[in-house]
Amino acid sequence: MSAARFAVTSDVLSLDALTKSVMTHHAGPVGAVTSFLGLVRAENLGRVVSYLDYEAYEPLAVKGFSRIADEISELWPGASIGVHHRVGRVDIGQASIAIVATSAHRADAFAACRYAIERVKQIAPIWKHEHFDGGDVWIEGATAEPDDEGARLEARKRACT
Amino acid sequence: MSAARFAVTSDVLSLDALTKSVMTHHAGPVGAVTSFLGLVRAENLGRVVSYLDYEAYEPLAVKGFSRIADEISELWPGASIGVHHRVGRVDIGQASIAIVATSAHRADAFAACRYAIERVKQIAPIWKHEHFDGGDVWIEGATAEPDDEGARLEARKRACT
Amino acid sequence: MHVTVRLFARLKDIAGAPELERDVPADATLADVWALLAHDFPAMAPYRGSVSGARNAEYSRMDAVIADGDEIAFLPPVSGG
Amino acid sequence: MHVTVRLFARLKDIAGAPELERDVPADATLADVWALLAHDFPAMAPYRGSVSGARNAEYSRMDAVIADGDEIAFLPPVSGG
Repeated sequence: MSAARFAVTSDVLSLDALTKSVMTHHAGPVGAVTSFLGLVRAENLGRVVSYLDYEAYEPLAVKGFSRIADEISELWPGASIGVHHRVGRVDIGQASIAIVATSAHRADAFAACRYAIERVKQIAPIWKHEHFDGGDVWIEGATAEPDDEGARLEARKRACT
Repeated sequence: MSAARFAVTSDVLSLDALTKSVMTHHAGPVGAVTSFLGLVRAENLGRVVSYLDYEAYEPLAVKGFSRIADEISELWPGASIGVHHRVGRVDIGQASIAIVATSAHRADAFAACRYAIERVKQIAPIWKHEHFDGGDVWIEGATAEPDDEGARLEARKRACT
Repeated sequence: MHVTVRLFARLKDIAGAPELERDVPADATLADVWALLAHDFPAMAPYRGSVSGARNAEYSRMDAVIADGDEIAFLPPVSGG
Repeated sequence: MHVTVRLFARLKDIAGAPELERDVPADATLADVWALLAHDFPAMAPYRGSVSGARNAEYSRMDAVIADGDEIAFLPPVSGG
């Protein structure tokens, strides 16, 4: 596992490694660390899922994570994040994404972590290919528009700020 | 480290061990895992902190964590949590508390994790003895009133639901 | 009746001990035990409005009647997390 | 001018390849490249309203003018996380 704060990888994700890289980067005092792991579920919309296969436009995905971190620094000065996302086959129960947020106080650490996952889902060029009992389907979510102010506001709203 | 979901311990906290115990307990599908770590900061209210010494009324603290988990099950059916809290000396940068929340979807996992830390601060019979440059002081926060509806509402508000 | 009283944080420091033994009349409440302590340790008196009570490791109202052998605890405002 | 076009997810499946090469006139925009693809692969046409463009691994407006040798990418609605 790379020690980079932002990565797209086919390795199993390690919250521990990601936390270390965020803590190393973080300059100010840290009193709160929050994390989010997205796990592959065995069921989706009534389909029995076998596994997911993630594809990414890697350089743009990594830049997207970095961009989200910049947005967070503006919204919550002193908060830092790291994001690792899997590509390739991810089995049921495994983590497809890990996010870690640090801040002096808990309110900002929670907000930053939640905002980060909302923004990843909005703008990261990553696609989920679902293999289920009986077939496979590309999941299509949001049209990626990094500069869309409405999407950013929606992410802030979900982050509760 | 105990594999219990709710524990007061003088051992270094392990998010990994806590996550395992919550996942083992969790009955339904898990698509989201959130966590919170509270770290001891080197500075508090302008004081240079040397370390914290935590004291707990252990059996009631563990029951309190379990009570908070029950409140969460009512608020967000399908969400589970685990809470481990240190007692004794906790050095700067170490975690005094670890909370893990699991749920099928991320909104509930974030809400459950945030609600849990707010409620721990409101009702867990645990006290922080701050040793700082020049002295020491017992930190006194909230009067513990587990049945106080106002406090519960405040915790829900902070959990953004 | 005989009760064990557990004290924490500042209350423990004021009493100079984490645990005290007290004899109390039948039908005594937690508030009565608290009054005994506040008498013995006047520095505890200011905590009257902010202290929480527990009986046998369960939170308890201060007007709850206690039984012989109970473990009573008085909890100053908490600061975990 | 010559550009490399990268395609992902369903668009890649429709094209049958993750990467295509195309010759385009000077002053061509991303939208022009998209029009070429939609012509070659009619099944891509419905993505017109939901596709995002990128130029040299940066998000780009569809009306941006491209340069010789650019790597253009078309991104269907994303579903990471």
